[in-house]
Amino acid sequence: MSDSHIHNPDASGAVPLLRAHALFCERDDRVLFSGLDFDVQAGDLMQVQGSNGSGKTTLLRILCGLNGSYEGELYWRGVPIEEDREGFLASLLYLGHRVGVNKILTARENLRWSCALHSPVTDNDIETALARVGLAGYADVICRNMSAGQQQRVSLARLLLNPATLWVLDEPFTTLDVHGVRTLESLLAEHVLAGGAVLVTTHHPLAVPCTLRRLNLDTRGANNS
Amino acid sequence: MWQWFFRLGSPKWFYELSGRWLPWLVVAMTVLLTIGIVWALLFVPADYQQGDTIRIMYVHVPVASISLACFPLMAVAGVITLVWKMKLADMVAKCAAPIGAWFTAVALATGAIWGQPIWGTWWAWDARLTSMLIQFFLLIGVIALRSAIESPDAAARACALLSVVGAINVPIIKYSVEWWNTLHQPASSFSMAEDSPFGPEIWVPLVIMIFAVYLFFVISLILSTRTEILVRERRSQWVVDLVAADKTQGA
Amino acid sequence: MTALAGPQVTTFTAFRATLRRDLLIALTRRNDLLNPLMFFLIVVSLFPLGVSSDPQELTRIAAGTVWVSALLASMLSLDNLYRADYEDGSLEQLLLSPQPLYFMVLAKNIAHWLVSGLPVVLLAPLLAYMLYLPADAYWTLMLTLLLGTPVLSLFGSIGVALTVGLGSRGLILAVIVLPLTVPVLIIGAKAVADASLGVSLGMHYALLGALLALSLSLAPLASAAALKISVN
Amino acid sequence: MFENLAFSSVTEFLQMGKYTFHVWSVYGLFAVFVTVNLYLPRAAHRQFIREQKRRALRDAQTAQPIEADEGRPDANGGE
Repeated sequence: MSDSHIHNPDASGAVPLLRAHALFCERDDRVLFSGLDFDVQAGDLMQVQGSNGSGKTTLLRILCGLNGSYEGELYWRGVPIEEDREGFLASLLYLGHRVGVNKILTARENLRWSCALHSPVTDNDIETALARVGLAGYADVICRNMSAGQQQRVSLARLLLNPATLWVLDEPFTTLDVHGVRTLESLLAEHVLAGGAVLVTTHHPLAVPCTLRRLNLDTRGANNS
Repeated sequence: MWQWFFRLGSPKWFYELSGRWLPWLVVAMTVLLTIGIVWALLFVPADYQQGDTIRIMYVHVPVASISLACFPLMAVAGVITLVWKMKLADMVAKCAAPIGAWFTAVALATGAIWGQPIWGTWWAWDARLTSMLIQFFLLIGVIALRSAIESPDAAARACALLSVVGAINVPIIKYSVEWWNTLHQPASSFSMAEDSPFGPEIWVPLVIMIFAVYLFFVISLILSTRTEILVRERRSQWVVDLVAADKTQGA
Repeated sequence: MTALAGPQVTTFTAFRATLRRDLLIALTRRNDLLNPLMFFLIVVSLFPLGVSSDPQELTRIAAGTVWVSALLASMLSLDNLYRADYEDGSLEQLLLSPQPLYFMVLAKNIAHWLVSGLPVVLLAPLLAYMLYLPADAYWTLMLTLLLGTPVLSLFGSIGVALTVGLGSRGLILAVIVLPLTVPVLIIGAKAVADASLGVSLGMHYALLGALLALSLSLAPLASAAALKISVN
Repeated sequence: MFENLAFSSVTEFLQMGKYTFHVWSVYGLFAVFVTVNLYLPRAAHRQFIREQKRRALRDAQTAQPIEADEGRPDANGGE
């Protein structure tokens, strides 16, 4: 554990936002990935690719700290993540397979709680965010009465409400319709252009007006496209 | 010091070291067990109150005292698993739980048999038996949790946590049961120290038996840990070589 | 980049929001609120039917009956504690909050106690009357339940957190948690039994208070660690 | 040494005063306990080696499908 993370081979001097070094993960006696190295810079939109079962979700959960069964090193702004977990979590926003929307509560109540864990929001903010993801007027609808795509949109509203630097999104497109896909794509582009970073898994071909980097878990290596 | 600590964590190293030590441990156990049992059965004078039931003490007390060591052992292994993610610690903890349950069950059974002439009944809610029973339940809980969680890694950490929680609870349970029991009914005269002469002819064989049973615990723990090591490391080259080199078993 | 890191909320805000949310969910699902209470009532009324309806006999077992039933009712209601959050992904959001997890878990445990433990405490005198508990033991019963049921919630939370990811939990929760609750049961039931004998109860309360303090400070930490293991 | 014997005859020894059943059942239980707990891990150890040998033999016979076998979540893990 020397200062190896300072010497960054592929970036010109800048410390990457997120850096993974020699990640190794094994599940059910099967090696998902080993010796995985990659950097995420500010302004990166990185798409994690791989066949089913290649460990995309596992990788994202490892990066977030939801999965602890890995070996290797993770750095946030050049500091090992475990040394400043709270600082890392404050700049992280994760949306997983399970959208994190309680079906008994309304959209507003759900968002109010999940935002209270990160940053203060007003009712007005919530309504504006919901309108942006195409749920204008849905603030007080109980989530059980929404479709799966609408519930997904409720969770997407958090992207607008939580000012996080790094977005980690696991299959955020699955239940969205065409409009939803377009909204999310523009959200992603806006975020990276504003200097944020996004890690996303999807089988959907991303149409974004910015550079897209790809991390392919089948061929194991990060490359720009 | 730390290098030694982490080398100890290597299952292969433990397997080889324990393989070298096992024969000596078995010899020591056999000798001590033989001496202890012969002494306890043939030479210890019958107690003037309890008669020959005093011979039960030489089985019950060692087994019971070692069953009490099981939870602290699992808790220490649990802390090592949680903090250093050492696989060997979890293997030991996994094997210790069923062995500890065995010890506790035998301690309960022998305690009940020993208590029968004293209380006139096979079971009494005596403080020691009761807290032993609760400890047995706790161990069963750890074993049940282990078998319920499919992922070995999650099972390891969940059981480690439960063992630590259990180990913090064991003294509380023991204390509260004793407090409850002494106020409920007069304490049963389970210990001999107060009303019997307790000379060396009584306690020397007891000490020998405690050492012998301790060795037995260690040996059976090592034996099952070794198998556990092989099962978990079956993909690694040294286990493959070891299996190939084994001539005793026909395929 | 600082433009993207907005104002942070305080731990207290997050604590209050979590407490509020869980209470809101519980109040919306009134059945979940009522079921443990009905269970408590039914179990207690089974004892006179199964043991004896003789007032003297019932007086003798009243303290233990109410305490054991409260324990079982608390166990029954535990299942909801993290289950729904685990299934809909809210638990992941909770774990990824930059706030100390200790307080978040504590908020959930307090909410659980408010909707499952407190009603049991309030219903206890009625059941005590039905079991002919001597009148001078009523306050002791309520006070010990008030001190003891939070401990049951806090200990139970560890067990639920450990088993929340399991497909078939069956009885494993009870097998894990019930032995841990033995001290509370012993002290609580004994305090009530001793109250009618005129024994001084200072020791009983002190022990229960100590257990409560211990579990308040340590159990949420264990629950938080267990939750992290379960979502792994 | 033998003047210290607690019993004067074998029958007396086997009888254990009034407590024939108590004493002998405890020692019998202990014997079973020790034997079982030493035997079971040994048996599991042998069983494991036997299984792995059989597996190695099978893999050697059907050299081709080894790689396919490795990729699958293990069928005979025995965990």
